[in-house]
Amino acid sequence: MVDTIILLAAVLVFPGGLFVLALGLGLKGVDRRIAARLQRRVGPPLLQPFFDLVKLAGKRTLVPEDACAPVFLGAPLVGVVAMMVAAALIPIQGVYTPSPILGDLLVLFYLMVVPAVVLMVAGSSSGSPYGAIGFSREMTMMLSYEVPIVLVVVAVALRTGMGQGDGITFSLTEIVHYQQIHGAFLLDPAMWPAFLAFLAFLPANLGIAPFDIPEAETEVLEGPLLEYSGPALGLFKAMAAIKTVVVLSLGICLFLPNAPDGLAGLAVQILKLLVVMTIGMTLLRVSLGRMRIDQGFAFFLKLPMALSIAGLAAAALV
Amino acid sequence: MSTYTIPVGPLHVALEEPMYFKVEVSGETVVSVDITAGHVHRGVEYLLSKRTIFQNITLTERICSLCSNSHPEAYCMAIEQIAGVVVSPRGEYLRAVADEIKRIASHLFNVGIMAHLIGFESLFMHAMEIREIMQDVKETVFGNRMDIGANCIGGVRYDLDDDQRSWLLGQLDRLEPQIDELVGIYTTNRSILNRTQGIGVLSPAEAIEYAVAGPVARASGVAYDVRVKSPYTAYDKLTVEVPTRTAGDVWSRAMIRLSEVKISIGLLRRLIEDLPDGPTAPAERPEIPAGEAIAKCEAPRGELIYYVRTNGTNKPERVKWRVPSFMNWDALCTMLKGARISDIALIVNSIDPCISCTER
Amino acid sequence: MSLTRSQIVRSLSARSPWLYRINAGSCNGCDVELATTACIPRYDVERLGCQYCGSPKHADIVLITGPMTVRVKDKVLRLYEEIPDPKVTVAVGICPISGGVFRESYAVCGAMDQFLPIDVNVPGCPPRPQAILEGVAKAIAVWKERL
Amino acid sequence: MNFLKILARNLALGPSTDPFPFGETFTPKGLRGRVEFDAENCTACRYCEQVCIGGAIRFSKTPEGMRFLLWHNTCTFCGLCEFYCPTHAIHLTEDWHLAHGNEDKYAMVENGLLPTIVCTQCGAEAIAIAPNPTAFKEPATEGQKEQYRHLCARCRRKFLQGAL
Amino acid sequence: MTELPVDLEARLTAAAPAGLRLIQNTDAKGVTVLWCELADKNDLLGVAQEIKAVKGRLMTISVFQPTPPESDDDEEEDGDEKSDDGEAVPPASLGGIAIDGKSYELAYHFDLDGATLTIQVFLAADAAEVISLTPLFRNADWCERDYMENYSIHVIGHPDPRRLFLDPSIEPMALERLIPLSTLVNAASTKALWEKIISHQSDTPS
Repeated sequence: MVDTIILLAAVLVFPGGLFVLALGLGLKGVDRRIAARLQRRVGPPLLQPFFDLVKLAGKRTLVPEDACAPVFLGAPLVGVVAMMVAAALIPIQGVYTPSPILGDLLVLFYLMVVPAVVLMVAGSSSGSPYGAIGFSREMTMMLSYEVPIVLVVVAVALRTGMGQGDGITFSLTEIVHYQQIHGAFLLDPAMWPAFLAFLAFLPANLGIAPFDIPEAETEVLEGPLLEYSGPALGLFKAMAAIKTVVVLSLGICLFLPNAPDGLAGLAVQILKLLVVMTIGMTLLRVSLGRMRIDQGFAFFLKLPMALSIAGLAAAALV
Repeated sequence: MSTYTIPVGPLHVALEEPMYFKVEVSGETVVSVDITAGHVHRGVEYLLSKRTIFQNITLTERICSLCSNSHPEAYCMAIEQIAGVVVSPRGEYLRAVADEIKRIASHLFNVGIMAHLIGFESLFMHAMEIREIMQDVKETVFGNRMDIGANCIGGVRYDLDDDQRSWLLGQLDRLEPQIDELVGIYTTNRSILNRTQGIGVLSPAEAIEYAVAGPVARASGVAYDVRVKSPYTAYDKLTVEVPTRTAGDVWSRAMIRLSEVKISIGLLRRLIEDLPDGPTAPAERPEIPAGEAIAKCEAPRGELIYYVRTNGTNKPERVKWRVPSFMNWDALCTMLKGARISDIALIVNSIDPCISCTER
Repeated sequence: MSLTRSQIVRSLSARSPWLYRINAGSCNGCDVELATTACIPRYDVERLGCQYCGSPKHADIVLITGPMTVRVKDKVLRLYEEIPDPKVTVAVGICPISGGVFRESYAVCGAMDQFLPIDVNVPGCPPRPQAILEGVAKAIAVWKERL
Repeated sequence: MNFLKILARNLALGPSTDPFPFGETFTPKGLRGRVEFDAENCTACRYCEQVCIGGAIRFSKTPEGMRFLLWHNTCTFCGLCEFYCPTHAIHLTEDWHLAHGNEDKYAMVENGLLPTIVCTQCGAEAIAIAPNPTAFKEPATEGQKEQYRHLCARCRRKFLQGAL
Repeated sequence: MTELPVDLEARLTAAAPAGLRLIQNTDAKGVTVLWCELADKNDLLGVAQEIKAVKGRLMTISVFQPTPPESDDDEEEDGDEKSDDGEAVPPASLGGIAIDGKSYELAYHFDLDGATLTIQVFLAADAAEVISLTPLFRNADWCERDYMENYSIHVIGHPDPRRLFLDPSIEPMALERLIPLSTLVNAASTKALWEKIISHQSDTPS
């Protein structure tokens, strides 16, 4: 009973649920503000993503005639829940250790696919040709970045497992623990190729330039989100915000989890999130244009693929 | 793979104006394009023959705001031919000044929008901020940021005093290094090059077949510029360089426009420095007899031709014009064939389509 | 209590007006100025919490330009219907307000408020970006009342 | 990556955003904004009405006199009226604050009246108009202009011929 | 600068057996404008072929119905600039087609390396047919569609005679119908508008 309550709290309040949502929206606000400064603008208030969400919550949701309503409306809900669970899966060094019941890296990995799947479902259920194009693009992008990220994760798991002497481990808690003792993988030259591959995965998974292809406003309007409105659209925005935190936290977990205990640990975590976001997302999206879908696909088949293979080899051999 | 049809437009965010394409695609590749035109058809030709010759100065300006100096300029030139009015040298120089200012602003807008379509918002904003220099020039010298109202029958409505001339030259000095930098970015930035090179190609032979005009023609190797081939206003006293490229792709068209911005800055300097003294426009409203005339000028998008017929009344009998986008637009069918969905907006934008000009 | 909460929600929501523009056959002057107003650092509508959206379903404030040509009339009306309530409509430039210089043409339907409710007018040909911003600010005030 | 240089510069320079609507903005001299009509100088030649493409200007005869109306909601602010006005009776101001609620749509009007007068010479009813400066051989004095304003059409002609 | 083919006049004359009238003007800036009136519309294709042979480019086609000299019907008001009587407008074209307000004048504007050559062809109202130049000049396509929807002229051999700009709900021959008659029943009329403005003015105390 107590376990269940703790689990629910982890998913719904901290570090999942409300906390991760607030954190995600806060990060988004900072991201927009920094981007604005880089473009010589003042930018929106820091709390703008909250305002947007509050507003969307109060608007009406329209379901297009051609759409299947349960699927159309259920998709974003599934996405948000999946992301909340995913957030509860990621340990924060010195602050939070997830219950092993929730699962390990492999479960997290599956959960992280959910948003993309949800977007595909949303796109195909909306009955708009642009939604359909968004769907096919989302699929193409997913196919292209999924293999490198699997290899990166395996590389980290292998490195940890070998360090511990039992082959391979998919427990995030152990990966974090191992690095806390033996030093961050970020400082380990053998892990650099894997880290670089992860950096390439980041914008693709989060739909940021140069890989914002499925949602490209000027090409397919807003792709899968075209037909959404009101609270349902708000759920997508929430999903995206939480996903940002999850993906960035995963990166921190895999490569630089080291932090002190307690509140200081939480502060360090947020600081790391900010730094990784600014470099890995904000700077990227303001300094690059979008790729074409075939270019994006080809890109992932080349550099990140090579890097991730090299990373795996290095993790195993060096 | 089976093909399916997607509608692009008519009210589409990526397009400034309503235009409607039915694009048949196979996967992400365009198989064929059907253009449905007419969304901005406002019947201006009809209205022109219902309004007086003097009202029409402003009406021609409202045909399109991006070429809003070229239309009244060509219209006034045609009326002047009919009425036998000779524009003073100062009036001619000032007309050319207005022409070049509009050209710079128009080209920068197009080049900026190209970055926007690639999703490169920062570069779009950067280009548009540079354009603001020209917008401020228009607002300060003419009183409006788009429809500058420079022309009247027999000359121009505005004048430049010495302070304004030196201020204008100062603005050009501010603009030029920023343009140089912008050219550098468009020449070397991978984001731009990867997306714009080799797409929307129009070969030199096709360019001649479709009789395309302006930067689109020049990017396909056709060195035609009305300012050189049949000079008007002060252009017979200037040397206008005509840049050409041969690749005929989206990128070449953007580069032609950027080169023309540079050339226009040079022309503006010459025009402002050499501005002759004298009146800018005749004191009296001229009488317009019956007659017919043709006037041509180089709008930002290329050759603009006006045919005006009057019958001695205060209303023109027939005013007909042909804008450069008219042919360029038709040529889109060739450029779009085999393109990818993501490139449609880019290719369409690369001809700098003026829908309101074309559909009237 | 519930009153104050709804007031808070309303004032928070009012800080997130999303813009959508409809071109009903304009000469593109107003559209260019709208693009300028919306997208460039000098005017930066994001300060007001605005952002441009690609879908009418996401919109709160609709900016309409152009004299409503016969050809786009149905499309514009359909698009307008797609925008969820509450929404505020701004007519930018004299064409949507009165038909402007194209009034009396066979291809133009004229003043937009015959076909759909207009809340704010921004006259000008085209209005300068600051004037558009002023109109958007007025529209936000109207919108806040409707939330 | 040449663009990073520009981003760094942008960061260093700070926002270039115009403070409007939260603060003052710049308004260039000569901006074409709200139109102002000065009935005192109007010669009722109605050139402005003839050159106005928007049909925004209307002169109409009323018992009180010749009424001038200009509706800003169909005015293109092109300035042709000002350009062709012989006496600068109509001119464009720099006021661009014209945004208004739709309820005020028809109130966006510039009004003017050329009042009906009784001719000081012959007692006929006429409209008070200003003389066109080109009508005088020498620049007219204020007194002459005032006298002219209170004459009927026939007496005006006589006045200009020096017959009065 | 423009260099016209030396044998241009000879070529055109040879291509138009029914006769033509050629006028050439060069302005102070050295820009040449040529006006060439054809007596017979059937010579159009031959002339166009000659122009194509000297690398001419079709710019556009203007069509209208020239008003007869005495018709001042469409001057509704403020007609202070009446045309002089006895004006030298010929009552018929070179080919003898009466200019009665119903016949058509087609002006094909060609560019010859900067010079403008306008070929004028007259069509009688009861024989309003002309051959399409689209097979010869690709860009004649839209020009011809443009005038087909505005005037009741039949273009022989046009590959794609759909409407170009006019909405299907608008009746065809817009320019032909509306310009002489001005039969406009439109909510956007200026008169209705001013009634509203004036009534609003009287409502509000000034």
